[in-house]
Amino acid sequence: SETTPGTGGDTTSGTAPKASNVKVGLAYDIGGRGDQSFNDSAARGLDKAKAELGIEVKELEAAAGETDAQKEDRLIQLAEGGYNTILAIGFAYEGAVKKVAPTFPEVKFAIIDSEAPEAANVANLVFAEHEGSFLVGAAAAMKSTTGKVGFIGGVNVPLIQKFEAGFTAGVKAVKPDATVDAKYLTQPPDFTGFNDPAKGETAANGMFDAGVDVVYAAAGGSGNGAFKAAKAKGKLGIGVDSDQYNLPSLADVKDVIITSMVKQVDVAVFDFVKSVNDNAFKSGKKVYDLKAGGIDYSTSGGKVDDIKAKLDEYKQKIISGEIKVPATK
Amino acid sequence: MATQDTGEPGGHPAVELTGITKRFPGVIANSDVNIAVQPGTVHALVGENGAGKSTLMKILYGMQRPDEGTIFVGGQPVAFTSPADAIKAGIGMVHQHFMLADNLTVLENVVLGNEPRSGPGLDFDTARRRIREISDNYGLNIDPDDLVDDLGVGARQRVEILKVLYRGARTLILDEPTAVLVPQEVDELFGNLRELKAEGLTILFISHKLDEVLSVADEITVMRRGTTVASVLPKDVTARKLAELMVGSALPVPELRESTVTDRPVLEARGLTVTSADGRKLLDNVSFTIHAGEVLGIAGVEGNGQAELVETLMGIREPASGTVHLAGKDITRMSTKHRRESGMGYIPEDRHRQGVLLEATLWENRILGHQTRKPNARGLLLDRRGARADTQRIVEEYDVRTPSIDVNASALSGGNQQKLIVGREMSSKPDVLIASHPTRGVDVGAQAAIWDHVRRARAEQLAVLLISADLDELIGMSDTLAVILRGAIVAHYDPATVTPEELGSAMTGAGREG
Amino acid sequence: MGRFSARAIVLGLAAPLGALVFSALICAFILMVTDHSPIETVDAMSAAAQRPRTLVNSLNTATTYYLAAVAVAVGFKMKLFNIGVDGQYRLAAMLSATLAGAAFMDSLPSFLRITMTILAAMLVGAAWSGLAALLKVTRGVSEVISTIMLNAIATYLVSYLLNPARLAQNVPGSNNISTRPITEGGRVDGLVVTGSTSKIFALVFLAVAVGFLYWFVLTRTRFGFELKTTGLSESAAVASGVSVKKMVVYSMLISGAVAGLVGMPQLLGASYSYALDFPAGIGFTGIAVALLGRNHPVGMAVAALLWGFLDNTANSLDVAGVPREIVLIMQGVIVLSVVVAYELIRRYRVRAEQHEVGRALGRTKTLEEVSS
Amino acid sequence: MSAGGLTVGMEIAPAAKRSKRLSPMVYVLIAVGAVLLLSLVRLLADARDLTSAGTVQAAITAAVPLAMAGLAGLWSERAGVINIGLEGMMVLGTFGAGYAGYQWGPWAGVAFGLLLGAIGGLLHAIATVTFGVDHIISGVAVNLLAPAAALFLSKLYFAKAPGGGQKQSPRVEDAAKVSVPGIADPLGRVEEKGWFFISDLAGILRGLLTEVSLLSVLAVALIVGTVYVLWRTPFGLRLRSCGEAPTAAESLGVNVYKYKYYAVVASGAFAGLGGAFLAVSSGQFRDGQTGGRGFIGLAAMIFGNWRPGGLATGAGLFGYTDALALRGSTAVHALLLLLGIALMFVAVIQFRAGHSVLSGVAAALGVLFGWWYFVSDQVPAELVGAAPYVVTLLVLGLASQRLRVPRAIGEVYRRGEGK
Ligand SMILES: Nc1ncnc2c1ncn2[C@@H]1O[C@H](COP(=O)(O)OP(=O)(O)OP(=O)(O)O)[C@@H](O)[C@H]1O
Ligand SMILES: Nc1ncnc2c1ncn2[C@@H]1O[C@H](COP(=O)(O)OP(=O)(O)OP(=O)(O)O)[C@@H](O)[C@H]1O
Ligand SMILES: [Mg+2]
Ligand SMILES: [Mg+2]
Repeated sequence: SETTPGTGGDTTSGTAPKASNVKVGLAYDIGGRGDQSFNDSAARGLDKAKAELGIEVKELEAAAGETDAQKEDRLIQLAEGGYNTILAIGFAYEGAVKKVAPTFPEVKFAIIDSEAPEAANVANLVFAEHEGSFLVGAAAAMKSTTGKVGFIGGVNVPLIQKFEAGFTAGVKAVKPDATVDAKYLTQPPDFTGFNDPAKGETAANGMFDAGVDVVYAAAGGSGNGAFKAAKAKGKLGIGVDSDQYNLPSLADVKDVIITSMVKQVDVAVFDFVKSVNDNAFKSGKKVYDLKAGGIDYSTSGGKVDDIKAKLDEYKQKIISGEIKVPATK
Repeated sequence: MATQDTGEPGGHPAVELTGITKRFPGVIANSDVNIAVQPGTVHALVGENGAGKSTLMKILYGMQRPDEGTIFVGGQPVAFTSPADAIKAGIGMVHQHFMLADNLTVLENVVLGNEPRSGPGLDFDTARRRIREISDNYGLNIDPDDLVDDLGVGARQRVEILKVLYRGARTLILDEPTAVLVPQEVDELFGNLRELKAEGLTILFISHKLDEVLSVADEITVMRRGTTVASVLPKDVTARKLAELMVGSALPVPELRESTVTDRPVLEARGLTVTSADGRKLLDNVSFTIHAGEVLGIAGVEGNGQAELVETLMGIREPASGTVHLAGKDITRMSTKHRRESGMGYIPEDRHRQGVLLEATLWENRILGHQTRKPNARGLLLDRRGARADTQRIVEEYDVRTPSIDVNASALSGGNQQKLIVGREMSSKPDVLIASHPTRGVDVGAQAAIWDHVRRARAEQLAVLLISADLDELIGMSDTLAVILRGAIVAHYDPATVTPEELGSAMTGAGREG
Repeated sequence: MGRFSARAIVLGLAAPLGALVFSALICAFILMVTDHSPIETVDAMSAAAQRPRTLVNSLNTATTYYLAAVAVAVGFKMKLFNIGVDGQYRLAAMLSATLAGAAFMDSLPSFLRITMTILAAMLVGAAWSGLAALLKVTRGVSEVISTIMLNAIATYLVSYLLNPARLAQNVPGSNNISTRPITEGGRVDGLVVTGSTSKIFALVFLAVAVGFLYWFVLTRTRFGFELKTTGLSESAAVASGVSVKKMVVYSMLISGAVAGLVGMPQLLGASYSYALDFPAGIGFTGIAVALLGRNHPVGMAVAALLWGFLDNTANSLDVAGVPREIVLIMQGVIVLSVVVAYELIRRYRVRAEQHEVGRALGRTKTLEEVSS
Repeated sequence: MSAGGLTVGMEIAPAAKRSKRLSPMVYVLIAVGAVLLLSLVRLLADARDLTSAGTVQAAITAAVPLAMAGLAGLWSERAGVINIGLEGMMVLGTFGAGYAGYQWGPWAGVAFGLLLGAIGGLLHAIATVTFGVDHIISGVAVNLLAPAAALFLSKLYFAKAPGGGQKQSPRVEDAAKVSVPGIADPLGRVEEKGWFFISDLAGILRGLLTEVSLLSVLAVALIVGTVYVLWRTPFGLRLRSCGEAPTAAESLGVNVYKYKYYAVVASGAFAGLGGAFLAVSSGQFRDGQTGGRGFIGLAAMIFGNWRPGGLATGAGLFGYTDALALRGSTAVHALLLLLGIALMFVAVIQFRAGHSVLSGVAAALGVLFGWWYFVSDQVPAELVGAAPYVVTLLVLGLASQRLRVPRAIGEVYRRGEGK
């Protein structure tokens, strides 16, 4: 059978709409489906594509500490298994895509978060996380009464540094004299910083004790600890990747989450699959930024309703290019 | 608390073993053994190494289960599945090797498995009181709060006896309790035993020292190759006769025939002082000279600095002051390896810990300590073939009983391991041999062989430092005798004239130089 | 003991084979209980075993595992527990990658570049483990703790250095960050296998050489003898003139130097730079492989190959819809059941040996003799 | 390679006489001295966080799972069984806590974590005690098996649970927090003042006495309970005797197998508790959540010389430094000064004790840290997290190592075969 754990059955049966000849293979980054974050977002897009387009899918997962060769093998197995549309989730796949794509010219590849592999059959889907982070930074500055806000990064890697850069710029844009307290929970290759709520809580508490009153947690699952701390101390938090206010696993702390920096990997995934399905595949870089709607801030819970107008103003300025958000510190 | 003796004496033996057979893989340790021990007597059990004495006692104590046979206690048949059962039946055992946890206090060692309680906790006060009581009653002189690590051998032995008495045992098994004691301590122990006997306790006593056996036992059972070969009364036999019963041949005697001592000094220690980490003097200004062809015997109660002396001579320990000279050359700072290469042979006191690698083959054990020299090495490489050939030679010359040189040393009995060690140390033709307890726990045959080899090497100008707890061996094998007490050499004796008793009192500090 | 009787061979094979079968049964049981098909699992695995690419990848993975295992085993042989192989190889790979990628290296002859890179890695690995050795011999600090601490410190040190402001650079168009890539002449070309896109690491020969050296040093040299002696009995080693402190230092340094090699096949044969995604955690796998292979040069090779193969079947299992965790479970069960099997066989052997000794001594009486 | 490793370099304690035990007064003096030093550095470096209530609370939270892992190691190793599988058993504990915790509340989670940890311990006991497998091998196998099993089960049970995922459980409610009533505000006010010593003391006390999770209270109770059970009861005596001299214990009728089983299963249970504490206090089970805490716990136990007080100190030291590093980098910068001063103290003490080389090393390091403090404004962010590891190594390297390893540790015991 082609059933993959957690994907809920064979797509050719049931209520799915007309069958398509597109077969999608998706290779997750470490963490895989169920990480409630980056990979899950991709999974949502895939699920949507499956439901709406009636395609067949196969999901594979990366293991911690594996080599490029093993990632290549994963992509090749998909390609050889007849999956003609392959998504590689995460920049860790850039080497593998670079190597595998040319050997399967008839297969369409997409890689998230990397511009590096360039080929006629590769789409590079990248996000402007710094732009979204700028907006939540602005929100943080507006909501802060102490003029001190915090940034908690899961692991100290350039991707997360990009979040920090945008966030800081957003804070400064609103309150030039506000300070940003930044903290990374672990250093690579120790990636437990994305999975250690206890550390997130301690770091957040430290910030709150130092006068910070809004914390942006770009730390995967560790962010849960930060929200817990915020809730206990009556402070505010900002979520990341998906609209964390609406995540069932955060239901008990959702009232401290004023907004989230939404990175719509699901949109990118769905768009890509759809483009292949519609024979409209385009290779090369596609930037999901504020303008393209791949990045946004969320408003669930209504905690930013009062400043929504100002935030949207910033959003427009970024879209129009009036504000250029730095992507590095 | 254990129950008191189960049965009324009423004519029954205190314990009786009938038809006991115990097989180990490849060995029948006991076969159809029959012994009856009358209540209120001291019953001795003798036999050579491996005769099956300890096994039999372990069976009686519930540590081993017999394959066949029955045990009666006070006339009742019993089946022990663990020492706990034996303890309940009033049997206690002092083992051949100390059964003490060094890092626990005397109190903890004594009450273990039989603790007085108050609520869920251990009732330390009651335990302390009871131990003091027993200690006072039998003059054992034991402080319950001492750490066992701090105790000497004699005191440990007394703790072992205390453990048994604490459990209210009516029948005591003592497996070679005197092996490590000096004569005075032995006398004290025997005094204790007589007192116990007077109170109606029954004692089973194992020893290789036949005159002791004759002096303390009421009845003697002799074992050979796993079976009882005779049961005799002390008045009917002599030590010589007993030995013949044991081995079927005459008892060897440690003696040096003619003096081979020269005036060429080989090993000289001058003012050696060694201090412990906490500043105590373990060796106190020790000086001596051993000449070629001379055996210097060191007598002393264990723990008086012998181990430290040997380690300092071998370069394992650094002296705080003093020097060691080998053939006139100062070797005080030389490494152990270098000393060995310069002609020092070493038979360590604890063969299992220091002498052999139990989990390595005999030929690898041949290399041990001689790994830099012919025939074991060529340059930086091992010469496996050379080592194997030489091991074969040692096995033959020294009568090491083994099926092959490829078995692990652990498969050999203690005596055979020791013969291998002696053979190894002799093969490098050393100028000096440091021999610590070279025949401890070795049976009479092997003992004689080892003495023979030492004698022969001495005739070829070997200088020997001999340390032994066996005073007969010391007196018989030495050209000169020194007594060590609390790290200092306190007396010198001429082995030709000294008696074990004189030596013994010097060792305990009771006597002064004669 | 090096005896090659028929019985010894049968016994030697019985343990690992029995254990493999046993672990397969356990895993089949787990799969069935959780509604997965063991047959499909076996199918997927055997399909993987026929795919050249999987085999090449397995061999390559095994190469690094093997080096890590040897590094661990050098310590184990004398009862030193070097948990720090992980930190040692990561630090070594990072710093030697920096050296190998440095601009001035471009002009040097290829052989020299590669040799310098490898030597640098060995030196760094040895220096890092040397810290643990130093702490142990001078201060008695347990190497278990110090290497755990040094692993973590290595992580922080690497991430401090792997920074555009220091020894690294951002990878253009990517979120990765890496040392300057090694140019053509500094790489070690792999061996091409038909049917596989991956090449066999040429440094597999380095691993073989290391294994051979390990065997040779351990069994044929005085040093190896002293090392083993120390492991079997510290007190006997001291009495026989071995300086245990020196042995601790030497074996830790050797262990660290070999650990330094762990990252080389990947660095010089595939990655060409040290980046965020350089494989981590191989040191811990090395421990398992060394234990499984009983510190024996050939045993560890077999264990490394098995481990590498299992790792590389995970994708195939995933494709077949079998949860990939089953591989990890299988690895754990194999380690346990192999050692249990070895223990049972060892007990049997000891008995047999005592039997032999007993017979040779003429102590053994047969039952007939006893009864007659 | 079964036994407990080489003894080389260790100063084997020369039979520590009981009379040398420090009196409670000395401990109080040491504690006061430490607070004085912290207070001084806090003033000099203007790093409030060194003695703030928040730091102390965070230190406790971080230390508790480590201490439980250390306690787990203690139980096992005191009975002679090396337990390197703590990490795996902790993982089982986190899973168990997630599984039961989200359904039936935090205390059910704790109980279930304990149970699963105990199962891990049982596996280790079967392998090492019954089958005589080398303790390290068995531990490594547990470390391989347990996380795989936890993940396998997590996919099975949490993927479809509301709010759960393939690698995480749904939310678990935290255990209640308690405070000594009426002291939080006054202490808080004193802490605010920034007075030398007094404010620091107030901060520390406030951290220790307010908003304390019941889990931490339970952990302290378990440490004290362990002291009682292992050192004051017949059960504990028997258990320890199996780690010191199993054959002697056997000869007195103690069933060594049984006590080793108790010890190793208890060890698993404690490790499981550590994992459960982690999961419950952070609100859920997550794959990979333990992040090596089992190993750190083991290190804390060795650091603490196989004693409950010692391992608590080790866990506390680690937790404290970890908390400082996670909470903010100014405190870590101040830590440089603290280390510099403390090392100078050590140098003086060691010099007077006649250890001139050690004294020199300490002084050199002290100068180095002091210099680093004065030439920099902060410790590079990438290095801040290394603080707990560096401090632990420094303490180990400069304190004298009078290790007292249970004598029969790592040995494979077989009934009736002892010497
Ligand atoms: N646990 C065991 N397993 C196998 N064989 C054993 C075991 N214990 C003893 N034996 C064998 O049983 C025989 C009798 O051993 P035992 O220890 O009873 O001798 P012994 O008379 O006490 O000797 P010694 O005078 O040396 O103490 C030995 O030769 C030995 O081979
Ligand atoms: N636990 C055991 N398992 C197997 N064999 C044993 C065991 N204990 C003793 N033996 C065997 O018993 C024999 C003698 O053992 P024992 O320990 O009594 O030797 P020994 O001559 O008394 O020397 P020592 O007491 O000084 O070690 C040896 O052959 C040994 O193989
Ligand atoms: Mg005996
Ligand atoms: Mg004996």
